[in-house]
Amino acid sequence: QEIKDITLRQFGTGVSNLNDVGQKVKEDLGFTLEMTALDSDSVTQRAATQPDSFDIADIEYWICKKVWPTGNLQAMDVSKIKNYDKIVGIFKDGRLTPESTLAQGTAPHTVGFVEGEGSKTFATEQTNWMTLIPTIYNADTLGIRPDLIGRPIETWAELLNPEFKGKASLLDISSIGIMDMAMVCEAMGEVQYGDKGNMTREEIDKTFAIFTEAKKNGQFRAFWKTFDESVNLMASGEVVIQSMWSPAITAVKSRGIPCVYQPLKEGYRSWGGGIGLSANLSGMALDAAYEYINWYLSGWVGGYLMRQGYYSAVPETSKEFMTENEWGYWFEGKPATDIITSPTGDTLAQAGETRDGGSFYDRMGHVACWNAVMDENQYMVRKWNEFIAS
Amino acid sequence: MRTGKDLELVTLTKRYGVTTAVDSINYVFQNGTYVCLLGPSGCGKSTTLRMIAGHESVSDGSILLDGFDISHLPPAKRGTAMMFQSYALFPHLNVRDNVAFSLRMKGVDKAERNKAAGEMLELVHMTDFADRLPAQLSGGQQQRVALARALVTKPRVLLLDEPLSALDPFLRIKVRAELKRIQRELGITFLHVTHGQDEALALADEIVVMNNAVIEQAGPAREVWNTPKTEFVARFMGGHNVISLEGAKVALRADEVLLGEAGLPATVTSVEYQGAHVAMTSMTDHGEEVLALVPEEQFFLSPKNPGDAVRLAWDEGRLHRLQA
Amino acid sequence: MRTGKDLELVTLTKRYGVTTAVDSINYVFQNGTYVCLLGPSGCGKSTTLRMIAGHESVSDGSILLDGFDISHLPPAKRGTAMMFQSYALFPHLNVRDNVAFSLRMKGVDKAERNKAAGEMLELVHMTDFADRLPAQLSGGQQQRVALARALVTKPRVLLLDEPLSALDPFLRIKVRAELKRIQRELGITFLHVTHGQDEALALADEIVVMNNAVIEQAGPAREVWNTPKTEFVARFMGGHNVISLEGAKVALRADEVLLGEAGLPATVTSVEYQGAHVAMTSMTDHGEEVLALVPEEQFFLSPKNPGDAVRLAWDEGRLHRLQA
Amino acid sequence: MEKRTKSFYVLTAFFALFILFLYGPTLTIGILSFQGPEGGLTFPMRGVSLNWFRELYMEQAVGDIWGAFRRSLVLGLMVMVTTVTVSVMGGFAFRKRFYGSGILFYLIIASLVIPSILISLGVGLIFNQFGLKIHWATSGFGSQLTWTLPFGLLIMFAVFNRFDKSFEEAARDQGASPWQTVRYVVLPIIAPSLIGVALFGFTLSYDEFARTLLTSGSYNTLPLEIFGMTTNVTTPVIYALGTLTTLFSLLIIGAFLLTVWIMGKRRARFGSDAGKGV
Amino acid sequence: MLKNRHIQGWLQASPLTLILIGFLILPIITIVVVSFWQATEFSIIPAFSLENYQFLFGSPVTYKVFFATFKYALITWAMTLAIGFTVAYYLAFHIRSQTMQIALFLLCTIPFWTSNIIRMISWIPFLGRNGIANSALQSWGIIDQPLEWLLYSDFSVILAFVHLYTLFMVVPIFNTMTRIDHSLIEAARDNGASGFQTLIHVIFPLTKPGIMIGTIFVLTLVMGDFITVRFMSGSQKANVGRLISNDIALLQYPSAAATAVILLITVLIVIGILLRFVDIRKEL
Ligand SMILES: Nc1ncnc2c1ncn2[C@@H]1O[C@H](COP(=O)(O)OP(=O)(O)OP(=O)(O)O)[C@@H](O)[C@H]1O
Ligand SMILES: Nc1ncnc2c1ncn2[C@@H]1O[C@H](COP(=O)(O)OP(=O)(O)OP(=O)(O)O)[C@@H](O)[C@H]1O
Ligand SMILES: NCCCCNCCCN
Ligand SMILES: [Mg+2]
Ligand SMILES: [Mg+2]
Repeated sequence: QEIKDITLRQFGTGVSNLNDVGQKVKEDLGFTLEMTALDSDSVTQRAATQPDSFDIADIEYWICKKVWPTGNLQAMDVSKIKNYDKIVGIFKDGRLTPESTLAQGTAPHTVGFVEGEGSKTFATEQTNWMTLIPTIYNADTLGIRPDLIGRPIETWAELLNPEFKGKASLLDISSIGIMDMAMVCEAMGEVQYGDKGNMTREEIDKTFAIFTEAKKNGQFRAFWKTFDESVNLMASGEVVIQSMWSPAITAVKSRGIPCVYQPLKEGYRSWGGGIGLSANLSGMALDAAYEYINWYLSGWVGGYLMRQGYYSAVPETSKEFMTENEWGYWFEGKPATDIITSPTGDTLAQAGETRDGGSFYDRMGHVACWNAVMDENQYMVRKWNEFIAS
Repeated sequence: MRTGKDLELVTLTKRYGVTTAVDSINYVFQNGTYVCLLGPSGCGKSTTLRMIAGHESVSDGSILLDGFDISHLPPAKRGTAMMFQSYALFPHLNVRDNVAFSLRMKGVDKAERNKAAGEMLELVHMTDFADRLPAQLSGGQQQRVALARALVTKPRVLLLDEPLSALDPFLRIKVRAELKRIQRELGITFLHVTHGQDEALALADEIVVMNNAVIEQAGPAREVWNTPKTEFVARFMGGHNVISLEGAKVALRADEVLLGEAGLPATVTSVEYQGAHVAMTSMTDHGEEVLALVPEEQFFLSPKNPGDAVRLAWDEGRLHRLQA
Repeated sequence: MRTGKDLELVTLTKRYGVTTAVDSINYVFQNGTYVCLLGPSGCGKSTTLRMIAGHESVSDGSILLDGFDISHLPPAKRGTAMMFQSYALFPHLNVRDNVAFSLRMKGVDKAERNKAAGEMLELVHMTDFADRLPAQLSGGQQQRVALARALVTKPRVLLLDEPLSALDPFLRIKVRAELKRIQRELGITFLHVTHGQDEALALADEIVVMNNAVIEQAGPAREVWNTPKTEFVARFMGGHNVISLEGAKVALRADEVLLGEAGLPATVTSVEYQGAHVAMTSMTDHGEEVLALVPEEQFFLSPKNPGDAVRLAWDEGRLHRLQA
Repeated sequence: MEKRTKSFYVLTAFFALFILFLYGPTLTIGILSFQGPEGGLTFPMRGVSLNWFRELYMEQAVGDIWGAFRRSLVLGLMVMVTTVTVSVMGGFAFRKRFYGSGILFYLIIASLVIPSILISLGVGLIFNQFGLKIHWATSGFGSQLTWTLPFGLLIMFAVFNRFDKSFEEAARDQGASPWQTVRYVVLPIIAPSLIGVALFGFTLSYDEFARTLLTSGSYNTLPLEIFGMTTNVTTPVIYALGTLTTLFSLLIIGAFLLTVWIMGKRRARFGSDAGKGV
Repeated sequence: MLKNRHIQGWLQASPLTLILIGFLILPIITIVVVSFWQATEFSIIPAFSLENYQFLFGSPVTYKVFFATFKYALITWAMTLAIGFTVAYYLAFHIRSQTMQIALFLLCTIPFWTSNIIRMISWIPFLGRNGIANSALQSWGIIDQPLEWLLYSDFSVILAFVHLYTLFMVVPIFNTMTRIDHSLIEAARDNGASGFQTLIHVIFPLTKPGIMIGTIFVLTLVMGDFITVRFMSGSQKANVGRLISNDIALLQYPSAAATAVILLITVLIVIGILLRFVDIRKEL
């Protein structure tokens, strides 16, 4: 059997399961990478219940926290990862810079390592066995339609401002949505959390009470589950304020519709994704998978993702695949010196524009919390379900 | 005799696209008579009846009842009632409610309409079945319910489209006696479509023979049977032979054909036993078929078989000349 | 005369659950005869026929053909063929293929089976229609195709279940002559179920009258008609009166009833014109209905109307005593 | 009865509105699928082009429309053949009124009325519990059959309710074996209805979403892919896909109608004088 | 021969039976069993527990959602019945040429053969805040603010249901109506019934079996739906199906199973009641 006969099946959210990546893999590495794009819930479900249906799981860290105990994934040998050293600190010890404080929630480093090859519990510090290889991450905040709002927005609390009744939206993925809610409740001063990333039942109840009340009062226009839904809601004017993903805002803007990725005084809610290996992978396919991982971190994908507005886990290597203008605009938060285009050629920004939120360090340095799976997650999920159904 | 209350058709015409189903017919149905409309399939009988009932629009001409033109009134306003071939009883209503239906439509209250329905059911001897659904009745019983339902509207003219065709031969004979009785009792006009000439003869005071969308002959039953005007009527009414004699067609009743030593030579082609009579068909040397109805005893004195040579004779006075 | 080739029913019985549809009947159908099975609805005619055909299992008794017990053979192996009331022509096959169907099932090659089918179609005068589908044929034509299809198997016995009931009265008379002709030409046994006694009389060499699952009377057509054994047969065959005289029931042909000055007093209840005759029903003082068939000329010399008093007379020798 | 009443005109207007209601939205996205390259998901139209149809043929950023289409086509054909076969056999069985046929009948009704998501959930759970791999051609296939078979069987019941038994008796009388009777008489007579069953089988499968949702495994069928696109695509390419799938459905119905029409034509090739009384 | 019939029947029904056992009965049994199990974040634990039912019946949201399910089902049923009956009535009794009848009937059924999801999303450009409906109404001066309730509301959910499922009502009703003997209508007219009276006293009662079958279709489709509600309400509303699908999405299989069991029982009771009024096999 030759490497070119190998097919690896990868699934994940539409964010990073891009067919362009599959093509580039074929070119660079010779084997076939099949991509299936799903929404976050389906991703969790598949990772947890259908281990046979994939070789590579492209999932988020909070999903990893849920799924790892099933044993459907195998730990990765750090020594085989060439660019391990260049991976940003967030994914290793949780600190962007040595002086950074740790954010609340399921931060990637808390579920990034296990004690040994077959271990089902997470290690508290770096080990030789990684659960996911970090690939992509970002810091989210509220996206707004400045043309329809017409005044500055500075705090998460604005999401429940009655001024935006029927024009606000929320993300219907519990582990992410609950953190947005917590940011809002905290900003409103309605709830003081011990640890937002690990709420007590009372805190959960209080949070949902506030949002259920708002929902009953018609605050929300719709809930969304995927990137593109959020884009459509915002672009069509159905919604003017909602927590959004940076590239989604770019997508709205690229249609000539004003949309701002609004930095807020309370900070960002961050998320991170990585790729994991199916427990079933072995032999040549496993070798191919490691090859793929090393390729992934070697810069091409990183550049591709960065040019969409995400961040690469190994920014250094990505830099080689970006122009100076691009690197300046996307990473350093500098004004563009020329037009900025997406990897598929769409114009995203004109010369002179700067990225909302500034540089990598401005953004990732102000992370207030990560998407989270808490101890009371099951309770929270049921309450979430009730909230959606109420 | 003609009264003011008669039903009159005036150049009544029905066209379906290019085909003319009823072609400008004129007729007066005298009040209180039992009329049978007779004719081969497709000659326009049903169409005529349905125009009178108001279920088919009139293309031309008019229908007068009592001197009033009713041809544009809705069915229920015409003073006619129709009994359908398939009876068209409402399957979800019991016998009583079927009969009382028209009264209910008029808003008559329940007690009153049940009383009226009860009377009608008595007339047709169906009182005991008032609570049954149509599906629980035999064909003959359904027929009587349909009759009661049509009569409860107190029509001046009852229209019946092949009312007996769904019944078996025995029931048919029984029910036709009943129809006749009821018509007598009520004294209203019955207009009955059939294509059985025995049925027409048995029931009708007057027979209207239709063919090709027009009336071929009409008159009292006996007259039509005894003196058919045309070859068509003679053949259609049955029991007649049509023979060419001296260049003209004449009709001769089959029971007037005698078998003898002298007469027209012919060869027997078929023999049908009919109980009291034997129907013997023979072929003359001119190639004309002649039917002889011979009383059975007489026939079996010297039985004939297909192939036998016979001589056919008749009393000249019995020949009846037909229109060309 | 009885030959070894006859069809014989021996204590043939059919039970459906608790109801007995055919109750232990015995009969010998002589080879080459035209037999009509006559009786009221539900008396077991179809069931008998279908047992002979092999479409209904036998509950008890047996069916012999040629001395062999065929009661457990499959339909096609019995030497019988069946013509269905609805004809059951295969709607997807043209006339020729319908007729050739049995040969195709046997594996006969195309040329040969088309030839055989062609011959049969000639017999029934349907050669010109060989390429048509059944839906493109009239009722009478379909009937003839069904006949050809049944006959192509060269059956010893042809079974016909109400073969004429789907035809209108005129066609019925025409086709029955054809049936008779074909039976004569082929010389095989026809077993024909009907509930029309006129049809039975016209066609049958022999009539079998069934009632309540048993054979009530059987014999040559004339015999059955002229000397009914029971009141049921007398009434069922029609044209007879059943009168109680001196404590016994007697039958009297309706055409033997005379109207005179003396005789049994009665009141006319209905008068039906029948063409050559008038059927006059009257009620005797004992409450018995008597039908008199009076030649029409004679009747109209002194016409009677319902309600008139009449005197009924007859020739004593014509009375025919019935079994109790 | 020739004159039209007022209610006729009122009802005609109602019917026209109903048709507009049925077709309006579909036509809307039909029109929007011809947006120019700059166009979005809503009106106004920004130019007119075939751009989004062309896009469909090119690889999307995510997903695999044509693979999904191929799978749905294969699955549809599998379901179609199975539905026809099993329904016909079941139809024959039910004519016999065998012991327990009543219960089986209620199962069929249950299969028809059970919420799709239960089948999806239950089949998913079973495969999970037995450690079987779910796949559109196994678990997905079986789940879809629980939806198409009741339709097929109901059609077969209707067909056999109206089927004249004397055709079979006539065939047996003519010496046909039971198998020959089925092959040469029953099947040809019920053939048009079988085309109907096939059409139902195919399109119900081709469109099925809920029952396939949790039972299709690694690869999406077309409805799942479309569902994915509604959440993953922000351009009129989804409308182009909608327009194309609608056209494809129309093509299938067209083919069906054409077949029935040709069959009818072939049968009616010769003139008819039925009813002329010969 | 008798025994033979039963054996043959079962033989011919065996593929059907096997499929139904494998993909209907077993799944239902599994769901019932699992509904008594417990779950973790990522797996289900086969340990008997009534916890799922306790939680289900203990939450006011459950009752609310069941109420919403019935509300959607009833309103959709009433609308589809009104529309379906009218359309079928028009086709069956006001269109005289049979060719025209078939053509118009086909015209009605064509959308039925196209993707439900496509049909659903096609409403969005129509009903949105800046959609066709609002723009038109605004440009005609009927409203000056866009109507918010056109989209992402109960209205849009029910509208989509009616759009998707009216055909399931039209088809059986039309089928029953075309089998009504036309002479019954004439008989009613002959008996003096007005068009409306004929409709109420003759056509409607005779159409009941078709209405029942259509009702069964519509009720089960709506009660079991989860995707229409999600799409058309912008995820804001829920019926039982959505409750189940949310649970499934969050890997709460036992909880989903418990809800599913209750939903199944509800649907079967509703259909059981309807089946008492109609003999489906006879009406086909
Ligand atoms: N609705 C219609 N459209 C077109 N032609 C019709 C219609 N109804 C009847 N016809 C034609 O009109 C002619 C007369 O039909 P009608 O039904 O009156 O005949 P009929 O004498 O009642 O025949 P039957 O004895 O067979 O009932 C026939 O040629 C028939 O084909
Ligand atoms: N398959 C069956 N199951 C139960 N009873 C039956 C069946 N077929 C016939 N019968 C009953 O057997 C009796 C005889 O029926 P059969 O059909 O032989 O009567 P028939 O003389 O042919 O009547 P008709 O003149 O009405 O055709 C009837 O009482 C009938 O109800
Ligand atoms: N449960 C999905 C219903 C699918 C109906 N789509 C139309 C297919 C043709 N009946
Ligand atoms: Mg007629
Ligand atoms: Mg019979």
